[in-house]
Amino acid sequence: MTWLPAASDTAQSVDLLFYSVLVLTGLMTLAIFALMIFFGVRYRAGSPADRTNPPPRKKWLELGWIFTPLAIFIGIFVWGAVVYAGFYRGGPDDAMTVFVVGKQWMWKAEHANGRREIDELHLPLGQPVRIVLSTEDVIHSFYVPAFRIKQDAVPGRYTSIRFTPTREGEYWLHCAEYCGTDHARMGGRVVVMAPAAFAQWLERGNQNPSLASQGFELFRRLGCSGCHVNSTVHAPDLAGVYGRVVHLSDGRTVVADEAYLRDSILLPKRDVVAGYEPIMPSFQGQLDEGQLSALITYLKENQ
Amino acid sequence: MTYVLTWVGLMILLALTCASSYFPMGNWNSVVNIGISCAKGLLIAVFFMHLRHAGALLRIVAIAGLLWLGILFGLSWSDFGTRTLSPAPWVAR
Amino acid sequence: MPTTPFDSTLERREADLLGIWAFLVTEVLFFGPLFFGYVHGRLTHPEAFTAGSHHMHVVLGTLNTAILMTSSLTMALGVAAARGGRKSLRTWLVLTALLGLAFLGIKASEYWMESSEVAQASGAELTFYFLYFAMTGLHAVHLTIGIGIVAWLWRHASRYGAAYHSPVEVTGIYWHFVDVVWVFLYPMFYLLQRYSA
Amino acid sequence: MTWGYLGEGYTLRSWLTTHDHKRIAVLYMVAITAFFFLGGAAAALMRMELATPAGDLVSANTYNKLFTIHGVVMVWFFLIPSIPSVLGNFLVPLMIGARDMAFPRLNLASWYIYVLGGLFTAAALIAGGVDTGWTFYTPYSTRFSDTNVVLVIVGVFIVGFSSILTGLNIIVTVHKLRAPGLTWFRLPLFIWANYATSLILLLATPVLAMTLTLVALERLFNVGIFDPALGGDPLLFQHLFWFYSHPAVYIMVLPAMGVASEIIPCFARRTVFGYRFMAYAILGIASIGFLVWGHHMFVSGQSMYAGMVFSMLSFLVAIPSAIKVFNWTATLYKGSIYFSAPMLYALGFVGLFTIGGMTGLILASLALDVHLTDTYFVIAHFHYIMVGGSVMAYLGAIHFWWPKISGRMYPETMGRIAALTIFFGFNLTFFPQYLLGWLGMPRRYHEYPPEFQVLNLFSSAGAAVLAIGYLLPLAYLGWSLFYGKRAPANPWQATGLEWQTGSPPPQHNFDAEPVVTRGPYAYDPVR
Repeated sequence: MTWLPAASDTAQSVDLLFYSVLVLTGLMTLAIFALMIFFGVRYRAGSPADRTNPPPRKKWLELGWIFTPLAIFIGIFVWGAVVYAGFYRGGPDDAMTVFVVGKQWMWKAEHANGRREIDELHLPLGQPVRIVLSTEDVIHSFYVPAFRIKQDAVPGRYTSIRFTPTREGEYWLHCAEYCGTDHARMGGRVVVMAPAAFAQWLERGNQNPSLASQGFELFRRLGCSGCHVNSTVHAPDLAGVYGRVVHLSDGRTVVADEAYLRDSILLPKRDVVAGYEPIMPSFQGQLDEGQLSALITYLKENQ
Repeated sequence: MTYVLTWVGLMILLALTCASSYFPMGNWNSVVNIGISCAKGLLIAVFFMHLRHAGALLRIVAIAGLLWLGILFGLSWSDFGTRTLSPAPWVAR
Repeated sequence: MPTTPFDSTLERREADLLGIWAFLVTEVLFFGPLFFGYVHGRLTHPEAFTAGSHHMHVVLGTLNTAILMTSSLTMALGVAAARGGRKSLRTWLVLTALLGLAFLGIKASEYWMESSEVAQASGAELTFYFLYFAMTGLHAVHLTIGIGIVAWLWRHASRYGAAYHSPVEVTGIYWHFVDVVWVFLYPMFYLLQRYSA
Repeated sequence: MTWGYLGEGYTLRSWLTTHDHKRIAVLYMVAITAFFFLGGAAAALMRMELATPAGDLVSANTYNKLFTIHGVVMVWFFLIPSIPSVLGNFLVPLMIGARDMAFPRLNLASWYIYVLGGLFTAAALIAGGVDTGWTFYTPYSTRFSDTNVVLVIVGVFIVGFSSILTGLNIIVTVHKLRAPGLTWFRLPLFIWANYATSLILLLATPVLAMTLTLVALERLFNVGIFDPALGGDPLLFQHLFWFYSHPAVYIMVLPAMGVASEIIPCFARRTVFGYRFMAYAILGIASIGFLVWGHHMFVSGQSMYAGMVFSMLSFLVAIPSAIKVFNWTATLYKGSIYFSAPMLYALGFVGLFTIGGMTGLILASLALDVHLTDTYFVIAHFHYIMVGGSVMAYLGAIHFWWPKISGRMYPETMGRIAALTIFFGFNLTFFPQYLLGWLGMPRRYHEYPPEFQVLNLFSSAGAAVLAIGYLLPLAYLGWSLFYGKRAPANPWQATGLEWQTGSPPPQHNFDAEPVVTRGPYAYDPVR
């Protein structure tokens, strides 16, 4: 029965929190059990213990055991929330982004340079990584026990989680949200390698074009360039759109982030840019998650 | 007869809400609509449903349902309302 | 029939009132998820909901609201008549049932007229139509049950007088609840940005 | 020695058309016992499958159907009705000095609705089962599962109304039918617990009914508010589902707390410690229980801020439970404790509920929940509270009020043996699952990595002992119906109103209208 390795920065802080809360609650539990056994033995029926006027209530004792646990609980809550925020708040932005798409009963990962793998994920040691999750069918959950991280992939939007592998080796990858027949078989391996070995591995393997170039190819094939690139059709110019503040026709202003780009592709009539007609067709169902993230990466890098 | 008066009040409020939707007031339209609907609901509850001289227990029960709906809407707003605050998944720059 | 667990009819009436009000709490929460879906849909897809709302027949909707509120009036007068033991209880009950049926008639015609538009709705507008049919449909079912109970009361009207009238009162409260639900449904579906229709 | 309400009629018709709350309670007891063993059988099969890492006993699909039926049957057909509908129906009128529930006919209708819901769920089971898990998460339940989801949703929808009617009945009865002199703070804590449970039943169950209807509609006409392609959001379902399902777990545990608050003072021969705080704690659990549902969704894509709000509120809801555990322990102080079978069950309940509660704290903390949610740690946590807590308290209550229900005494030694077997079997089954959870074994897994086999073997062995433990009471309680000693009116010298009438009590409960002059637990310690 091997003990669970702590292979990421979050793992260490989660372990510390877990063992301290375990010790605390364990002591409280043992104290209650000891009291119950002690009272059970001391005051068992027929024992000669002194039973004069058993106290029906003790104000200060009862208030004490309300506010003491409350203080302890608030402490545990704050500690847990701080560590939790580390998973999501954007840390130093040198995090390497890996797109992972959950599909019924397999994980498809794709690195920024287009290197693809199924049910496998190679990560460099010591480099913060952000996993961006999406799913093509039901809800899956990307769970690596050794890193103590878990994040559901929800259909219709992106979710992400951020951590830094700190130990080389192979660790289990599981799907933690029930997703059908082979939910139990939907998993694989996460391999943490030395940065040099990882860079070399990234270059080898099936050489498909980088994500951005795939995005550009889609941008032409699906006819986006027909309207959005110097054409007669009155459509917003998309060069450098990522990060810009966009004024919408109904007066709202939105920052053009990934969610906005994604929604504009799938549900164009929802956030129409001011001064334009809602004539753009929806691409709902024509693009799978992998192609969608490729297109969005292209729009991001087409500064 | 208080009932007939209540009915007249309801009719006026109906006309008001219908008319108000023809003035472009942006978000205020739905605020006015909800306000008038609450007013109508209150009128019906107090006069027609005899909450006026009903005991405190019945009044609490009447409010409990709406209060619990408020919990559902309020606390889930803490999720839907703040989804845009936390940075988008890819925020890099 | 076992003896009722109560000592006096007064005690029984209080229990019946508490019972119906507790039941109305469950009804409010039964409609809850639909309102929740509506609010979420409205906030995330305002333009689709507005478009859907413009396909609605405002005149019929407003007329229906007026009809239902009038039926609330006749029901309230019926309950007052029952309390006073007056014979006019029967007429008020008949009026209430007829107004209810009128409401259902208009609703049915609306459904028939709108069914053609639903065919080519898509995306969030389809959700608007789904919520419209689900909520007004559920409301119509409750109204039909209400009309059934009023008809049953009408047949046994002779039984109710100053001494024993809690069934009429309970039905009255249920009827008014159904009216209040419609009061909220009406602006939600019919009056979305009418100015830009 | 007349047979009281049992002697009022021996034909099947007299049982199936009764308006007597005591007979309806017995009807419920029979029905939920059948469902308990159905759910238990599914659990036994699952534990046998999990004895080996490879999925070799049953196919993946069958395993998924097994844990779904185990979940659906145990939650809606055993745990939720167990104490409110069986003991609540039987004891609430007796404990407050009333002749019957406020709406007797509604009470009988509630049982028939329960049976109808049961038939639908059984039909779904026979027609090939359902594999969405008892949580019915969309979009799997609405678009991807090809099993008969709609049939089981109709079953659960119907049984939901049965518990709404029971809740309505209990609330109106407690408000309107208390004996003269019985003020609110003279009510036994069992009544407080059932009253608070009924509040939750009334305020939460309708939301589940509508949510499941929306799932069924989306499945049949693929239109609805949960499908992202139609502008919906799968998290809408999770919010609505858990808005019901967390208060539902308090529906399951609150009555068990009421039972413990009755048994422990009786066998410690002293009044409960801090009666007022206990009553307020019950109401506290019922109300704060509605604010914490988001802790089921920390990693489900819910926003970070919502996670923090729900985590804080989840720590708050732990306070009233902590108060109750401390008070039960303090009730033993300076008492004269007699370890009868009900007392063993009650003390077992307090112990196991404490472990369950403490691990609940661990899960409420955000960072730990990211690692531990959807693993066997969560399975162990809620089984400690549901099986270790509610089922132990239910069995303790059945033994404590058996003289009142059946007019017979159960065999004491057999009762104690069964209690200890269940306690031992339970711990052997579920404690290893805490370790499995920490080591990262996800839940609802039909196959698992080989290194988890040893712990799973312990768990499966424990399940066998637990199964035997549950069969024992069925055997000797059945035996006691015919050969058990005749029960006196008050075998335990307890102080509740229900002990002042005969056992089994006559149909109209009390010959003379009882008048209450003192508080509930007026025990004098020296016996």
